[in-house]
Amino acid sequence: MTGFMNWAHREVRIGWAFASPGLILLAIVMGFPLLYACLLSVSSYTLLKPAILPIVGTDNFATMMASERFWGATWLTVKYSVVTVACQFVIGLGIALMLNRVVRTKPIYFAILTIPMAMSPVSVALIWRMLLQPNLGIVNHLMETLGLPRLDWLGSASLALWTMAGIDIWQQMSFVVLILAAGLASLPREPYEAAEVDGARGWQQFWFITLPMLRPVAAIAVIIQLINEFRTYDLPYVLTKGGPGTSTEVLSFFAYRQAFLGLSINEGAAAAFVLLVIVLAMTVVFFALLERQSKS
Amino acid sequence: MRKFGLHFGLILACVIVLLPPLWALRTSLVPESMSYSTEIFPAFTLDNYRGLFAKNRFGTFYVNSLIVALGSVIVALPFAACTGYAFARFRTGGRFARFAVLATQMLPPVALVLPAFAILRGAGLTNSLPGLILVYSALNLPFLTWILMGFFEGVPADLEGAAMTDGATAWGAFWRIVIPVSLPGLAAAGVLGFILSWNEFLFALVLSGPQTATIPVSLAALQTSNGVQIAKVSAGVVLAILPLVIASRFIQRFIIQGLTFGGVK
Amino acid sequence: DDIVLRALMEDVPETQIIEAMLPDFEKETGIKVEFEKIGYGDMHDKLVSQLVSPQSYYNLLEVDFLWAGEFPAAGWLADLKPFIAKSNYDLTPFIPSTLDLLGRTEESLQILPMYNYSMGLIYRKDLLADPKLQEAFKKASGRDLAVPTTLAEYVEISKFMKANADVAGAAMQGQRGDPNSMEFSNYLFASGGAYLADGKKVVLDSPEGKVALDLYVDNIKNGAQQGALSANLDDTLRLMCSGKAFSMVTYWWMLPQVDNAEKCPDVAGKVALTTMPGGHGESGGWGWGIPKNVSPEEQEAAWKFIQWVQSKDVSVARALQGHAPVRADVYTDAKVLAKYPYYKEAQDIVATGKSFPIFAYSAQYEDVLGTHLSQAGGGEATPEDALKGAAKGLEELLAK
Amino acid sequence: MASIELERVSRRFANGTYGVRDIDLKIEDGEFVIFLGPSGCGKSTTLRMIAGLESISSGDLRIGGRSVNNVAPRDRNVAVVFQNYALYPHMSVWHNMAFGLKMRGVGLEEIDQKVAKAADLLGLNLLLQRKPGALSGGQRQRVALGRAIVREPEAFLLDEPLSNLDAQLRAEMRLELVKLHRRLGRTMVHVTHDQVEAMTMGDRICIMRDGQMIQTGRPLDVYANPADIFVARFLATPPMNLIPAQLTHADDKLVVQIDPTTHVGVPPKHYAPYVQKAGGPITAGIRAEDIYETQARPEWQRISVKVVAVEALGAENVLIGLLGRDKPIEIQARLGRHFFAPVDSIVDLYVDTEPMHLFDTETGKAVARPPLPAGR
Amino acid sequence: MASIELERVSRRFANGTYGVRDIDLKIEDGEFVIFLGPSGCGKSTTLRMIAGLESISSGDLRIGGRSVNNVAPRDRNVAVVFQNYALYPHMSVWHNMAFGLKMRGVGLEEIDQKVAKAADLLGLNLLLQRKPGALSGGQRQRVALGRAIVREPEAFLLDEPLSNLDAQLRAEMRLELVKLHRRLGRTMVHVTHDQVEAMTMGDRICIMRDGQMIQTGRPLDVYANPADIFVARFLATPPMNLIPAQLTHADDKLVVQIDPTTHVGVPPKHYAPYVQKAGGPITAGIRAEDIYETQARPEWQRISVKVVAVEALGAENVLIGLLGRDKPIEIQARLGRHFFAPVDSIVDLYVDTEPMHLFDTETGKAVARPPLPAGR
Ligand SMILES: Nc1ncnc2c1ncn2[C@@H]1O[C@H](COP(=O)(O)OP(=O)(O)OP(=O)(O)O)[C@@H](O)[C@H]1O
Ligand SMILES: Nc1ncnc2c1ncn2[C@@H]1O[C@H](COP(=O)(O)OP(=O)(O)OP(=O)(O)O)[C@@H](O)[C@H]1O
Ligand SMILES: [Mg+2]
Ligand SMILES: [Mg+2]
Repeated sequence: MTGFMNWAHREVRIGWAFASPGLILLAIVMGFPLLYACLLSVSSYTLLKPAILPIVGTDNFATMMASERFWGATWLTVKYSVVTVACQFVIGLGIALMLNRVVRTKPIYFAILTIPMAMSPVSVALIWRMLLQPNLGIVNHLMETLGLPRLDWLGSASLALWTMAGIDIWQQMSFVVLILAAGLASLPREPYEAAEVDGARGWQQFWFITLPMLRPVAAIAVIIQLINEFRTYDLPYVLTKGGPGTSTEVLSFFAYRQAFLGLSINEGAAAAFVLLVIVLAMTVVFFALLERQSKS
Repeated sequence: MRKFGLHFGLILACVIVLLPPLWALRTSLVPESMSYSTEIFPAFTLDNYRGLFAKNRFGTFYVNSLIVALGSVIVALPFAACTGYAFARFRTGGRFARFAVLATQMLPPVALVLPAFAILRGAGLTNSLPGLILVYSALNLPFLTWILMGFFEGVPADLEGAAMTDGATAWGAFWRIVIPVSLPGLAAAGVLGFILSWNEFLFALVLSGPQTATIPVSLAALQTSNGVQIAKVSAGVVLAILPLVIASRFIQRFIIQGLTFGGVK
Repeated sequence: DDIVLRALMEDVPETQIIEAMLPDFEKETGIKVEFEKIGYGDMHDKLVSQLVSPQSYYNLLEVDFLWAGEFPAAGWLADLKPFIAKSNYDLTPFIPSTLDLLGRTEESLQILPMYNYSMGLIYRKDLLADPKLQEAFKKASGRDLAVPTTLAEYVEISKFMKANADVAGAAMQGQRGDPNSMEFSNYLFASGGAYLADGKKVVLDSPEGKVALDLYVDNIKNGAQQGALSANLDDTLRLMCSGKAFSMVTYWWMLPQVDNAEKCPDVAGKVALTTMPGGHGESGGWGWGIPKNVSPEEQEAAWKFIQWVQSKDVSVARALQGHAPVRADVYTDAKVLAKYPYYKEAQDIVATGKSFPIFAYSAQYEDVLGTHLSQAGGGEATPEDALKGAAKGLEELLAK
Repeated sequence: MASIELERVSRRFANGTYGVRDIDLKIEDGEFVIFLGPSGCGKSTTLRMIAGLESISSGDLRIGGRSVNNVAPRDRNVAVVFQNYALYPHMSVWHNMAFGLKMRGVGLEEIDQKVAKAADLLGLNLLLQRKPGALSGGQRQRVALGRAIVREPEAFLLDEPLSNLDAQLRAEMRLELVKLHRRLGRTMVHVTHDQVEAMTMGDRICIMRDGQMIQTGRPLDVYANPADIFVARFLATPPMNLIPAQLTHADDKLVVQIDPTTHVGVPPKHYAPYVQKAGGPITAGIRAEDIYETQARPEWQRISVKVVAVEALGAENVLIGLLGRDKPIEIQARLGRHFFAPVDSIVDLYVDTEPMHLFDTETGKAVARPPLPAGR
Repeated sequence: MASIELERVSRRFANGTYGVRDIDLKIEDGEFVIFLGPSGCGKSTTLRMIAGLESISSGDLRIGGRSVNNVAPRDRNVAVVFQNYALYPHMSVWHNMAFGLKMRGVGLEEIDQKVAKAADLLGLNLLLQRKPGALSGGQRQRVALGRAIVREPEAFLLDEPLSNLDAQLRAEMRLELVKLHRRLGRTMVHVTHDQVEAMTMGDRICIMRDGQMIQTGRPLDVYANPADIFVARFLATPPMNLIPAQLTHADDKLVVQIDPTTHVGVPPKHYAPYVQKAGGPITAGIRAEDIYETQARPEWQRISVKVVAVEALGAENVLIGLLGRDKPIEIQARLGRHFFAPVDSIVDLYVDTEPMHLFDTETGKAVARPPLPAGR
């Protein structure tokens, strides 16, 4: 229906007229960096030899694919992102739903619940590092007071990733609350009335009415968070530097290492593109699934 | 009685959300050397705030952050609204365009920061707030576009039809009908854009100079080789939260009540 | 146009000390100097983006020894030899190890030492002197409880303290990367091991290396505080300060911070500094450099500044405020010694310090080594494997 | 048991206006009640209060004898056709109709059967997979209706359920609803603006105005004995002709004197109730269908009317004309489809005065007289 | 100039179904056209295509002679009443109505005047500050109507604009629309399901079915001369009685033989067109209003009907009965309001056969005969 094919169609022209300012801005500011990064990923450019040529094609990718740590980081990232996004979504949705049902006290709750997102990830990480400091931190102190064991939150290879995930969920859930609360506010009221008389109980209304109608906005919230999680960098950087061992080395941290520590900007760019492809694939599949489900 | 459970849940969530910032507040008000004390309030001081402004030029960075975050929202939101509208209503560019726009945000910033630095240098925009605003606008654009797209898809198309037969241009219908009806979405997108810029670190680090750094950069500088000045970080965090708390008083008007339709059946 | 020197500086006391003296320099030369202060972790990224571009915003560089391989290799730095020659600058007062650390060669000298961060051992005198502990130690080991002279002794005392004194025997920086590689380097040098022989051949995987790593892992597991594997300098410092640790391996100039009645009332007066047991510790330092991609006038100005700031007078003035000197004549300066008696030990530490391998990928090697150490410390890998991996990683990076 | 009782029920909206005010009404179990009234009089509000969708500001609402002021809609077990349909936009027609059954835990097979049957009835078979967005207005309305009739609730609340259907379909649906009512015997409340629906479907008709209940009764009773001018005019198309006049009593005759030259006599059998009003102003109400073109009965009275227009409706013609000379009054008459007269001509018409009503000019209330039998 | 021409215009939806298929229609400038057809036949789609709100899949649409397939709605200068109202939810009633004027750059004072006038007409004066969410269904519809009539566009496109209004208001509005049309002389297209609106308001009536245009013509012409069974039934309430029969030719008489004992004769003046069908099956169409309870004219023919029900509508009674004995056929007759007969009794009724139609049983098309004059 759309595309350049029927340029004659008024709607198509209007559509492009609306879309183009944003697309142009994006192309101007992000277009060059993107192309450049793309070029880097197939070039021999390193900080020590900053020359694009010779183009080495897929060598950089091959180098990475051969590295065990790369695959470890990839798997870790997928696992981490899926878990954090799922938790954020579930918790965020729960909170947004509860928010949607209160009236007078809503502004207060809302103001409080969105506080975490006003803190930059670096400071969030620093604050949590303080809280979770194993010997002096308040959390372990409380745990001890409560008769629980002191935990080595960030120093244990099995726990560190999930500690980080918890912190991440704590912060990012507020974005989900924000978007979903707005989404809920813009839903029409009529179907709920119909559902009420049709005998749907609270959770049934949620499942059969709210969720499907919220789907477009909710899906977007999920995707945006997924992208953000895939690119998580600040948290491991401040909290663990990827350790202990490689237990919190996520892909974007890996890419950073490759580019700035390894001085191989080209391999860093290649790692970044691998990340892009994974996220993009997940996004597309996610939407395809949603669409299929909403059709049936 | 049903409300009781509701409030219980919300209060619980608030407590969990609030404890770390509260502890940061507490830490910001005690001397650095006692920041790790397990006592609730071992001593009181405002030195951290004073030091932040006096020694770390936090005031300048705070204003920078405000300018950059607001500026990028003011620039990005209209662009994103238009593009999102085109995607939602006219399916412009089809699925490809949608995903292509989003894909620009899927690269980790690490991969983009050097080239971005290069072009901004070329344009003489490094080390300047407009440069940062421009970059943040572009960084925000895809997310805001998608969010608004989701909201615009919920607006009945007949409303625009009505406006257009009433003599509005496509633009008029968008501006006078779709935008007001989508206020919750715009408010959410605006906040999101603000926050993304407010918290962005890597681009701010590389693109800014001593006069143009932002809050995250200045707070990150408090991790020194002599240790982390956590009390000052806490003070910075507390101050960084303020704009959102103030703004949320206004934002929630839109997000909270939304608009009841009744325009179409 | 008046030339303005712009430098990206780490936000630490050294920088602040110099910053306070900048007006003097401006009065003297008419050259204005601006410091932009950020955290260490962010400096490299920010500098690199400037140095790869056609013209750098910063025309005076503060260079960490870890970059002393990379920056020259990338060709970002101007050679200082011509400047030294032209101005007849005398290098002899500089402690040789501080110059070596920064990658000086026969042909060129691109970085001039600025200050030094060699590592030594800070320990609790009071715990060593505790009669009950002395008795217990004697019973357990048959020896007297005293300042350790070998690495093995140190680890033994560390474990003993943990078991008996209700403190961590060592506040260890086990966080992957810079913290644990630096700390381990001390263990390595202390046990007589080395990374490289003859500057090229990797000898890390040696019996000495094995001893060092075994002791390191032993200490992490049995002597160090809880959470050592995630701890960085900040954590260890606070731990030491709170009196919950017996010792820490750290930069020598950290002593006044711990030995500070206001900041660390619990341990002030009870701590002392010594060279790393075994005689050699890890040595590091910062230097000054001049970027290639700035105008000759700026380079001239930058050299003027470097001369000035590293002159004896200014160095002494700096030292009196806590500067960690790189010139021998400052350590022996009477005023300095009067104020800081421990500078005698410090000079030893600096002089005996050995260096982490300096080459283009030093920073990455820290990460590689750090990963293996972290895995060994966490029990994910055996010390043998970790050592082999670390050696192999070094070989690979050297070959790159 | 689903009798519905409203006792001084009011609904005050957030902006302070009343949608409904102090309504009293008792609907028996199994009764079929029609709500009729001008736009904005509170019909939907009342219905929605019964369904539990609109909170009750004051008064008491009982269903099956139990006060339900605070009972959730789903626990009232009613089915509603909303005036604005309120379809589930994200569900197919099938799911829209099946939803209520699913929620009540009905088995899938039974749902399938019931939905198929309703779809059949409503002519929606081919649309079951469509979403409401891809339906025409009438199709949407049928889905809304289908959603209600698949269920077997205690009561049906139908808010103008047939307004967007074509005449033929409307006739069919009317019949189906009546059949449904007979078959299930459930209480039904039906809001309509359609004369035919109002007159034929219900046991009782409730006429509302400005948030209040004006008159209730069997349809033909109300038609024959309107309580006031409002009801009289409202319950007919074309509406009843209302003619300001003087009621004069002379020569033992009671005469409605429209102007010096125009009058109609009151039938003698109505003298008794009306005589008290004699000598004063009165408003005479004559239905359009009580005016004929020929004098079929002797007691019918001749009037002369100046033709303004003749509207041909196909099956019949409506004459619009002016009665009286000084201050002519517009009246309408339903005449045969063959009737025709040129504009501005004067025609003689004949009035059957027996069903004529007299109303108090000031209060608008009907002057009481023994009720006419229905059908008159 | 706002003639509207559709030339083989089709609208195919995303799911592949056609809303409208190959429609040809020419609406003259200033004409008042009624669209009539069963639910889902494509009336709204056609209207929306004219307004430019629905894209045209194939064919050509011209307004004022100019092809407008790709002209923006605003440049067509039409006013639309949407079937679903499409009110601006965030604007008050006043702003809803003023919006179109504002967009056309009308001065504030004039807007104020026009809106006030329209509000007056529509009885919305007191609601001008309300938002649509706080209005009743009928009030919303009036706002939608008001939004269209405040403007003076080239053409009005009204999609069931009166469906949710009460009878009285509907009658008033009908009149106002006709007046508006007279005053402005603008083209008007009006979709309706209301018999009275269809017959009285328009110059021409267009009957649609399944996305196609079946018959157009002056209302009474179409009523008198339906093209086929569909139109015949559709354009009347109660619908035309269709009686399967044999057309026999005996004794020089043409007789519609319904069953061995029941028949009606064809009026002699129609012998010529009908005789060709003699000896075969035929469907006779007799309108409900052509059946009388008394024989007023000699040529009316008696039939015996078994009473199924008598529906009293107040102004008239509709008898539903069975005609014929072997395979009785249900027929309806519109009788006087005084008519009554017990269920299952047999009554004699009289058929005016002159307007009777004969249809080909197979194709459903009317057997051609010279058109009857309108009003018959
Ligand atoms: N978006 C759509 N996708 C698919 N089919 C559609 C869509 N919109 C309408 N239709 C179908 O097109 C046909 C014509 O629809 P239209 O709305 O024109 O009917 P209508 O004549 O106005 O009916 P009504 O009197 O019920 O309003 C209907 O059968 C409808 O189901
Ligand atoms: N949310 C509201 N706030 C304020 N007034 C309202 C609200 N909803 C309805 N009203 C008013 O209450 C009155 C009754 O509305 P209701 O919907 O019951 O009318 P109705 O009889 O159904 O009319 P219609 O036949 O037009 O649908 C109307 O005058 C309307 O304007
Ligand atoms: Mg209503
Ligand atoms: Mg329609």
